[in-house]
Amino acid sequence: MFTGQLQREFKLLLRSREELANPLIFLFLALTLFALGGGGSPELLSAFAPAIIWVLVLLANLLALEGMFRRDFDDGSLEMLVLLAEPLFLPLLAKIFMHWLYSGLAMTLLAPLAALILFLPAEVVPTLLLTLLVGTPALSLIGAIGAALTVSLRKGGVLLALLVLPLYVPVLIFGAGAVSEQMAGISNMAQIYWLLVISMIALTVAPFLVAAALRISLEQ
Amino acid sequence: MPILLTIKNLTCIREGRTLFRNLNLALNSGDCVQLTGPNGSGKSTLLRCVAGLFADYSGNLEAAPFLYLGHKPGVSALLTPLAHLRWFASMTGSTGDPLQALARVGLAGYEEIVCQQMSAGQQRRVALARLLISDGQDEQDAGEKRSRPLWLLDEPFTALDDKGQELIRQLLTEHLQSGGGALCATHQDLGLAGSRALALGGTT
Amino acid sequence: MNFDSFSELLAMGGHGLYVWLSYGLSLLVIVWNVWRLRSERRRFFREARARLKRIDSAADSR
Amino acid sequence: MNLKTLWHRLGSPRWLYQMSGPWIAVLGWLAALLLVTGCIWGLAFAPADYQQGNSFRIIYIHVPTAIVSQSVYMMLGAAGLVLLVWRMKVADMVLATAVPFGMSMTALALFTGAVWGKPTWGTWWVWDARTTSMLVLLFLYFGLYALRQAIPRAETAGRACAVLALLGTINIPIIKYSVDWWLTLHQPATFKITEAPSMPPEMYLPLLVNVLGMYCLFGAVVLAGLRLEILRRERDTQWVRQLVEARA
Repeated sequence: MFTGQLQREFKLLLRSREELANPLIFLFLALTLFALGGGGSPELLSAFAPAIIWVLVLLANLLALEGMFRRDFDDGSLEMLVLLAEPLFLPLLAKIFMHWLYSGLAMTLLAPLAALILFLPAEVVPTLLLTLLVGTPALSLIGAIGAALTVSLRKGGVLLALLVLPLYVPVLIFGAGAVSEQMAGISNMAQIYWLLVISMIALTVAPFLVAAALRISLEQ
Repeated sequence: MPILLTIKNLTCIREGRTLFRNLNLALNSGDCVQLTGPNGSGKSTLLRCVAGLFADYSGNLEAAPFLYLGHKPGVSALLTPLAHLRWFASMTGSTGDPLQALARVGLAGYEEIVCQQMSAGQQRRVALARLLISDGQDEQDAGEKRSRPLWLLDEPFTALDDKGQELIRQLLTEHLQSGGGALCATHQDLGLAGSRALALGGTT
Repeated sequence: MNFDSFSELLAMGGHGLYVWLSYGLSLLVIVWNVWRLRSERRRFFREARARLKRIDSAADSR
Repeated sequence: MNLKTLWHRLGSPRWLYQMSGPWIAVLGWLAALLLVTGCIWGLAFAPADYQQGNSFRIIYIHVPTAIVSQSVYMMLGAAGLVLLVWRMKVADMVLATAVPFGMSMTALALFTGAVWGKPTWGTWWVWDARTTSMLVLLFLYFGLYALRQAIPRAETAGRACAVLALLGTINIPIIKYSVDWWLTLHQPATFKITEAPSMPPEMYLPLLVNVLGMYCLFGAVVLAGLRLEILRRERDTQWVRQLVEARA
């Protein structure tokens, strides 16, 4: 059931390739704007680089979230999925995993480039990648709950941001904090473990809350 | 004869309007119940209650495993009919042959065309193919093999031409003969031998 | 009383503006919460009466 | 009355409506009495702080609102759980009516904190652990409020908010911890404001009175909102009709 859904999502993704790149383009566009707005000063930019990269990853993730269930809801596939799949959390996990692949993982892979633009010291880049790799699953999982709650609403976009961003606060703090500490030369394993813990809690709780939220959203 | 659906004292009040009160219904295998009634009388809501998509009711509901076909065809615009049916099969574990089913609903040759490029009627036909593969194709002993004997159809004739409507009647007839049952909301004449009508919204 | 005069109470040792601003706004928020519920209750009864009237007159005319 | 019958009666809107009437009056007047006593006591009779002078008197309104706003969110999480698991309508009504109250109290706590900070530490805003988690809490309240406003059907909105409240309640300890950790990263612990033991009784007793008063106010507001929601949802029943006609 997991693989069946994964295949479907993959096919859908292939058919909408042009949308796929949008969050990534947004990420780099916003990075460029930051560099331009900051006057291009290497010291300033590198001091803020962990925060800028993490905040933009949050926002790009959010951008990709809106489409997570929207299309399926509009054409009725979501209704079918909820009725047919038993247990429901398996295909939902497949959907969330797919979202993570093209937002979280893709951004992790592109993060060295972002680090380059913002003059982040090279020795910190592995830490940045590690925090992104461990932290972004939590973003996709928590975000999926928000996406499921707002899927039936026509103008769900801003509302989704309002619901989800406060819940992203711990991930941002630990993620950006770990990189900053590394820059200051302090041990940062605790933060990375915390990111791992948050992702694990999200992994156990989110699929059920997403399933509940979808059932609620379909009730109309 | 196995009972496929029992509704006991079902009451549903939506937005302060009583859609139905103390509704009772028993649907055996081989039965088809047609839901009629004016717009807004609760036909769709009743079907959604039975399907479990709407839980804000009181009363008792017991339904056999079912297949629900709602207002929206449930077909992703970006998938091909074949991919859609394969996904459906992976969710339900049904073993019917997708190619054969698509041929039956008149979509032979359209298997690999993205649904986006099809007409609304053709997309409805893809949805009908779902009914076929969930049943399995082996006609001789289909009666025992039906994994989802209850069909819940909400306005199945929407967007279909004469041939398509005839197809639904055929599918329903075969389904009922092999021991299935159906609850069907439509304004059109079903023209089936074993069909009863249940009128909603008669009381004001 | 901790203050010698009423004007000293108002002055709060030079911090009067801050203290009285906080207390004033708090009073406002509490009153708003109570007022909101009261007015909505009144509005419910007003609208429910009008609705009952409409329903009754619709029943009479039939 | 034993617990089980109480549980069943909580499911009966009419019983709840009739029971809550006197309770609102009792809690409301108690709240008024306690809050007026506490405020006058705190403003005029409690001794001034030897370091902060008189600006510390804001504590008597700041701390109770902060405490109540956090308890309200915890209660929203509990109500959400009850609604999702047992589908009790009362929980939905509590969820609907407590959000504006909690939101206004959180905003008030943030505002009084800022006004307190200016004369005491010379700045309106500090990114310290308490203020930051209160700010996030305010955003969580905004989310709950906006979600309810956005969903047209009341029952759907209630259950969607229940999921969100539950999620927020799971998240609050993590937010608190992360913010605490973050504070130690950026600046050493500057001040601990509300350490009770260092306070003499004549300073903390008014605080206690005000905290109690706030809880009473909270109870009264929630019950009053509950009554209103009951009326709205039962407007077609015989007893509400009689009530409406009796008031005409």
